[in-house]
Amino acid sequence: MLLEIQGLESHYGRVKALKGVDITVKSGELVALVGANGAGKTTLLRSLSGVQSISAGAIRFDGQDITKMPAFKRVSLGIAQVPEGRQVFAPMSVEDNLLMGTYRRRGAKPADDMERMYETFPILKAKRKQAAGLLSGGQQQMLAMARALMSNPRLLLLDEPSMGLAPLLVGEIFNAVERLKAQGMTILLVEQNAFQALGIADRGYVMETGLVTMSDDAQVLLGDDRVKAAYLGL
Amino acid sequence: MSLLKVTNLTKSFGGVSAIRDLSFSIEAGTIHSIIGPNGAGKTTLFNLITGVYTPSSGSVRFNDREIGGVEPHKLAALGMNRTFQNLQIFHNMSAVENVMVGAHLHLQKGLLSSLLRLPSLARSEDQTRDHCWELMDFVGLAQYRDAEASAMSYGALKRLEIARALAAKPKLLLLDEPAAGLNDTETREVDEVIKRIAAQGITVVLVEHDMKMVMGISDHILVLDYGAKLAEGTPAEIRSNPDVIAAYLGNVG
Amino acid sequence: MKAFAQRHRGLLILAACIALLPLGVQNDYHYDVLINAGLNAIVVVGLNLLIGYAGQISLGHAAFFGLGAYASAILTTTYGWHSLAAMGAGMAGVGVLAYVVARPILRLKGHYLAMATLGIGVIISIVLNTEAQVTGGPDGMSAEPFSVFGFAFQSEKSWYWLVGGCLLASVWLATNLINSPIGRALRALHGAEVGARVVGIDTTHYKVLIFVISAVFASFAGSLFAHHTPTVTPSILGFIKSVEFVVMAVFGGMASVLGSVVGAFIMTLLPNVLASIEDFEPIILGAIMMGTMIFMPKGLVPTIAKKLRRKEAP
Amino acid sequence: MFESTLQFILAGLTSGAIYALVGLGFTIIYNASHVINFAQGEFIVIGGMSTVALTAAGLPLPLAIVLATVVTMVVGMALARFAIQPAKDADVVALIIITIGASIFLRGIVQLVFGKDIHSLPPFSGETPLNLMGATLMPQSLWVMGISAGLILVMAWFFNATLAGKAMLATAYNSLAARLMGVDTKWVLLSAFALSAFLGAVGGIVVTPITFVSYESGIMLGLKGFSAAVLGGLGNGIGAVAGGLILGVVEAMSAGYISSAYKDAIAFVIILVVLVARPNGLFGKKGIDRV
Amino acid sequence: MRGLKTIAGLAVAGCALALSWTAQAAEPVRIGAFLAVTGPASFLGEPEKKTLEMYVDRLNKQGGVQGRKIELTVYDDGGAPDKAATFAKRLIQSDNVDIIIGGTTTGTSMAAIKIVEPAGVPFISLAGGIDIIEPVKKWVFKTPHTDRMAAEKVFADLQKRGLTKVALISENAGFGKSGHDQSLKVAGNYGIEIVADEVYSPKDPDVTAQLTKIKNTPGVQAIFNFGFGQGPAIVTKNTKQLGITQPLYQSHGVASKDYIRLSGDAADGVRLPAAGLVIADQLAATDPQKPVVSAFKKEYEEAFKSEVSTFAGHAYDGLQMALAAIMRAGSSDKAKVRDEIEKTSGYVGTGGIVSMSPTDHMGLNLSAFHMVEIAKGDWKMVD
Repeated sequence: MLLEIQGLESHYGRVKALKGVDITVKSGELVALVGANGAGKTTLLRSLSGVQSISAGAIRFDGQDITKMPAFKRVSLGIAQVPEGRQVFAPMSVEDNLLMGTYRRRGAKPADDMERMYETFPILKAKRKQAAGLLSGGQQQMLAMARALMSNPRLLLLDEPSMGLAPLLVGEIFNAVERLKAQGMTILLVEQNAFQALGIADRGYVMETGLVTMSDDAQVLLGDDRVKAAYLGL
Repeated sequence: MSLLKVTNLTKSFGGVSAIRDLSFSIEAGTIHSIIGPNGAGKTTLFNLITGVYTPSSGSVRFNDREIGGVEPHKLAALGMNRTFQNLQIFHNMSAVENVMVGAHLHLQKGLLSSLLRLPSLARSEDQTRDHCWELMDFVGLAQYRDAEASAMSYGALKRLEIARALAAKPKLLLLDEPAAGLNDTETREVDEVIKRIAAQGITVVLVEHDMKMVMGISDHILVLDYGAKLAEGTPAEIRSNPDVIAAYLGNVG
Repeated sequence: MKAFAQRHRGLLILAACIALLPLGVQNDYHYDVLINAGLNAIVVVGLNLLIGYAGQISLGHAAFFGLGAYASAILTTTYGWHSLAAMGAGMAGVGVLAYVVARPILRLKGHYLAMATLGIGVIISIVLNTEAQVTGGPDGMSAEPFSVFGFAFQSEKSWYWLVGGCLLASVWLATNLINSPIGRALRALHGAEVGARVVGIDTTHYKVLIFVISAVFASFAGSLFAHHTPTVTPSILGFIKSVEFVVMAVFGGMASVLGSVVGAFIMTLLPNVLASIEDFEPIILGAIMMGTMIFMPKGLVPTIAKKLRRKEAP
Repeated sequence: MFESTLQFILAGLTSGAIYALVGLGFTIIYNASHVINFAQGEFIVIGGMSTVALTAAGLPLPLAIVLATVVTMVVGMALARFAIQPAKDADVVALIIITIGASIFLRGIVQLVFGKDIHSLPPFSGETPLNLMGATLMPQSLWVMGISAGLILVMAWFFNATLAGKAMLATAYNSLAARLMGVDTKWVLLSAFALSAFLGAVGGIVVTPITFVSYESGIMLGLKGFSAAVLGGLGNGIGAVAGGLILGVVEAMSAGYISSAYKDAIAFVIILVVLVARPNGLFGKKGIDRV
Repeated sequence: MRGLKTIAGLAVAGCALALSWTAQAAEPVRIGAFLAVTGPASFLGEPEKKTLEMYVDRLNKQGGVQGRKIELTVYDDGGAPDKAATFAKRLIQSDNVDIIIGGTTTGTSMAAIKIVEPAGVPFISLAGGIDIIEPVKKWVFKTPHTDRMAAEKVFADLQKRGLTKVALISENAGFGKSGHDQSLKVAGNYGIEIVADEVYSPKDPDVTAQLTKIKNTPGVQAIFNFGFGQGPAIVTKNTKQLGITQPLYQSHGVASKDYIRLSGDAADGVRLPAAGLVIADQLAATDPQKPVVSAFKKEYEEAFKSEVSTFAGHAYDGLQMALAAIMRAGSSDKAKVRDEIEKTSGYVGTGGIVSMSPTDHMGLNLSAFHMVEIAKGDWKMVD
């Protein structure tokens, strides 16, 4: 078990965003976490990365308790997050953004990795001297993913990678995620685009208002009417 | 005549269009919902209607008056008011004072009478307070009459914002995700409040993700995707529209 | 009457303090310190309307205080005006000046606003320092004694009651204002500016209004100061003095009228208490400023009041 | 006529380079934490005063300079650790009070440790004025301008070519993303204070032969440096340097052509005009001030 | 509600406590001083304070005055007149002092006069402004030469050298401003024409712009700078830098070794009027001041390991005259002491020989001022 989350609770101000969440991710698995807006998915990812305070519960990563570990140490352990809304360093160049991904890899030679990223996302190579803020939404999403991968992570947390992207691009992003999975990357994917996410995932969790309401194999969830209902109010 | 008429509205940020050539209209006395996946441009549209953003092109007419780019405080005077997804509560004040701020437009605001608290002002203040208490009761906040805003729960604050907007006596009330972050019971309560507001003849426009709520209370629904209109119609029409289902759930496989 | 008492609890406490303090006063020096504290408190009550309630900073308020003082000094001595007329003219002039500068600079936010107000303060202080024919330059000038209806305030005791009364009036006016629609508008624009605008509040208008009002409060206190102090010099309107006023407001408690008064009294008394260990004075003063803001960022009175409320609650 | 104009410009550049150095110090801390450190002027004083004291104690100048710089950096980090970090969530006004309090506190310490005398250091390369097309310049002014330029280049290198520097910038641009990249943002704050204390100390050491140093020098320098940083646009290094130089030249030109009594006032009028026209300074980006 | 009452109670108690802290009880001769120990004039105020403390301490060890201990209370007014006024009240009201020495600057002294005059406490100011004693005020005296005398001394020297067109540059704060005004007033008496008139701020890092203007003014034969602190040293260095060859005169405000130390070589050839103290060893053996100033210089420098300045001397003179008057009066009765100070005659001090009268509360004349030129980093008497 690479990641174990037990009874996780978290507050945003006075709003309880997580009300006791249990989730596990095995090594090499792609797990999709779906649910409507405000269900607490992003909060969950933020608490995994250590940038959101936890009020109860525990997180274990590769057997180690990381519940109270500061964010930067978790990056060193191999947890990388692609945050919601991309969050690229807008005024910095594409290259510098990628470089920031290696911040915790002391002694690493970033050049090779960077070449690999450019192979995966050729558009980034063409724009590598440009300010990240000038890229389109899809390009920024790719940059954010590449930046996270530069840290050589063991667990990749993806938060709404398809948000606000045109259908063609959404397809491209999901293709990239599938390729990463094929390379053996462990991924926890948060998506609103439920069917597409579950389509590529091994397992899935459905979240509603801070709680996990369903969890099963992705294919099973895909056929469940309650998933549909959660989205369309049917 | 439509209360609100949007024609060929476009808004771009640095070359990227967030709203593209959008046209629709809202009839007085209805509950109108705007839905769409995350990032579809709903909030941008809201901000364009309420004067936070200025349109790049196209027009927004309210009560047959062009309001594109008109400052928010002037819109309020025209009869448009709104609530926020990220609450804009005055945490430095009590609950009822928050609502009283909403009544600002209709109050006596002379400097001298304020400084000296002249009897007429004191009377007007007492009346306003009573009226705002009634509004709090109306939205279901009766138990918070004497509370400080900073001590109220999230769900209560959402309703407090509605009460504040009502205090301004709007013709058109825009609600930005009134159910977000609420549990089922709270959502149903807000549901009730919205229906009661509409029953008073106030036109309500809401942006909302909670489909149960949207389908339950709307007279008319507008679906946005990628900044453009994807569909429009009654809840029944929207529910069976294949484009809408695809946009929401994603294409399988 | 009961409603008044409830609304003005702070005012009644303050009145009691002012009435009782003379029991502990032994001589004119003590009165002098208290008078200065009271004058500072009037400025700070006004300044807190701007900083604490409306959330706009000013690092130039000493200039308005100083302009009021110079208006009184110049008009009563050079032009022989009645002291009340001079005071009124000072307040009107400062009000107009504040109005003119407020429009453009209140569009600025945060540190830019701090810089702009600071700059205005420095410019005014340079003008008063340089135009020596009118102002007496660095050595300053004196005002005629303050007189109302033929009664000239000379003794420290009479000044004490005068300033005490004026302070009470200022507190009363400020409390009324805060609890009026205008005051709510100010607090609202501080609490959530966008929220205030959508319910119909012209936030720019109210920012300007409160800037002018707080400047007029400062001018009023400055006029009184000019009549009380032996000489009005540019040192009373420097940057440091502006900072002192802000410190008083923040130390005592932002958005607290009573806090303004407490802040002004403590920060006025403090240097006098520390005078016997003057080498350590800046160290202690600096430590107090940092410590207060770190451990009670809301200021003295609101923090203590909150603690007490918590204790009283069952 | 040309000679005197040139002389005014040189005079302005001398003062301006000093203001620019202080302004740059403001910028670094502002970038890392959105704090305006009104104690920046004290770094200059501590740098200058420690060097004076250490040389007086018999240390060779280079060693004294190194030690003084270290002392100042330690003070800067202590300030960040004990006064800024605990108040991280305080609002702008509270932070302004904290740093003003810190400047008063440090001034008190300096006065206690080093006394109240005004001190100077010998100019680094003599006192023979250089002649430049009829105008003159002290060699030390060249040192000030040169070291300012050098430091600006070093800063540019640090922020553009080192990962640590980029991490500091990244924290400023998007602190959440920086944390997700594994940047320890608390440490960034300490480094920023250390760095700007370093700038201050070096500045203090090079300007002491020209303007002297006393426990009170920090007030004026802090004020001018703040003006320079705001004029250029908070958070913009180039802006701070340009702001400082503009301020210096405007003062000198005003003193030369308009009125020496009003030169400071004219400088502030210009700052006000700039701010009214450009609410985020000459080079400031819109909306960068999160206040 | 109970909480607020508690606050109110605490506030009253606190204020009363803070105020009564200052109340004391003892029987000695009480001397009070308010000085600019910090602020822009601190390097005047600081030696003044040190001098007062050293001599009071020394006297107390020797048994005090007429068997009574001396109790010295010093407050730091930071150079701010309103603070000085408050401290003057405090000294009179709370500390019950018998006599006040102090007021480092003219501004603070003038503010305090308004307090001491009605209160009837003898007051010896240490500031230069002529307004302090002109017109004569009953209770007010001063020890230093006036700024007008400094200007006169300089102009007399210029006249002697046949230089008539002078550029004035002054600091735009109290001391410089007052000196500037007095210079304009008396220049005509010496046939001097002020052809340029520039100012600078006390903390300006560079004044070459002002000096360039002076340099470009046709016919300037000498430059006269009125200021104290770091400003004059910067003026001196900038003058040298610009290659200005006309003689530079400074005021008595720079009569301390600090000025030479800060200005370095640039100070060579600068002339200024100074009291005998700074050139103690160069005074003629017959000069009555010689033993007094030599002794004071030695004592001060041994005690503080730093060069004596004339400001320290002002405080010394003030204290000596006050004590002498108390001795002569046989008590510390304020009126008697005042009368005795006014009768001071032939007192040999660091600033000169003082003979006061009901119409002259300073008692110094120009003869006590020496024109001094700086050469090789030291003072050289030139008249």
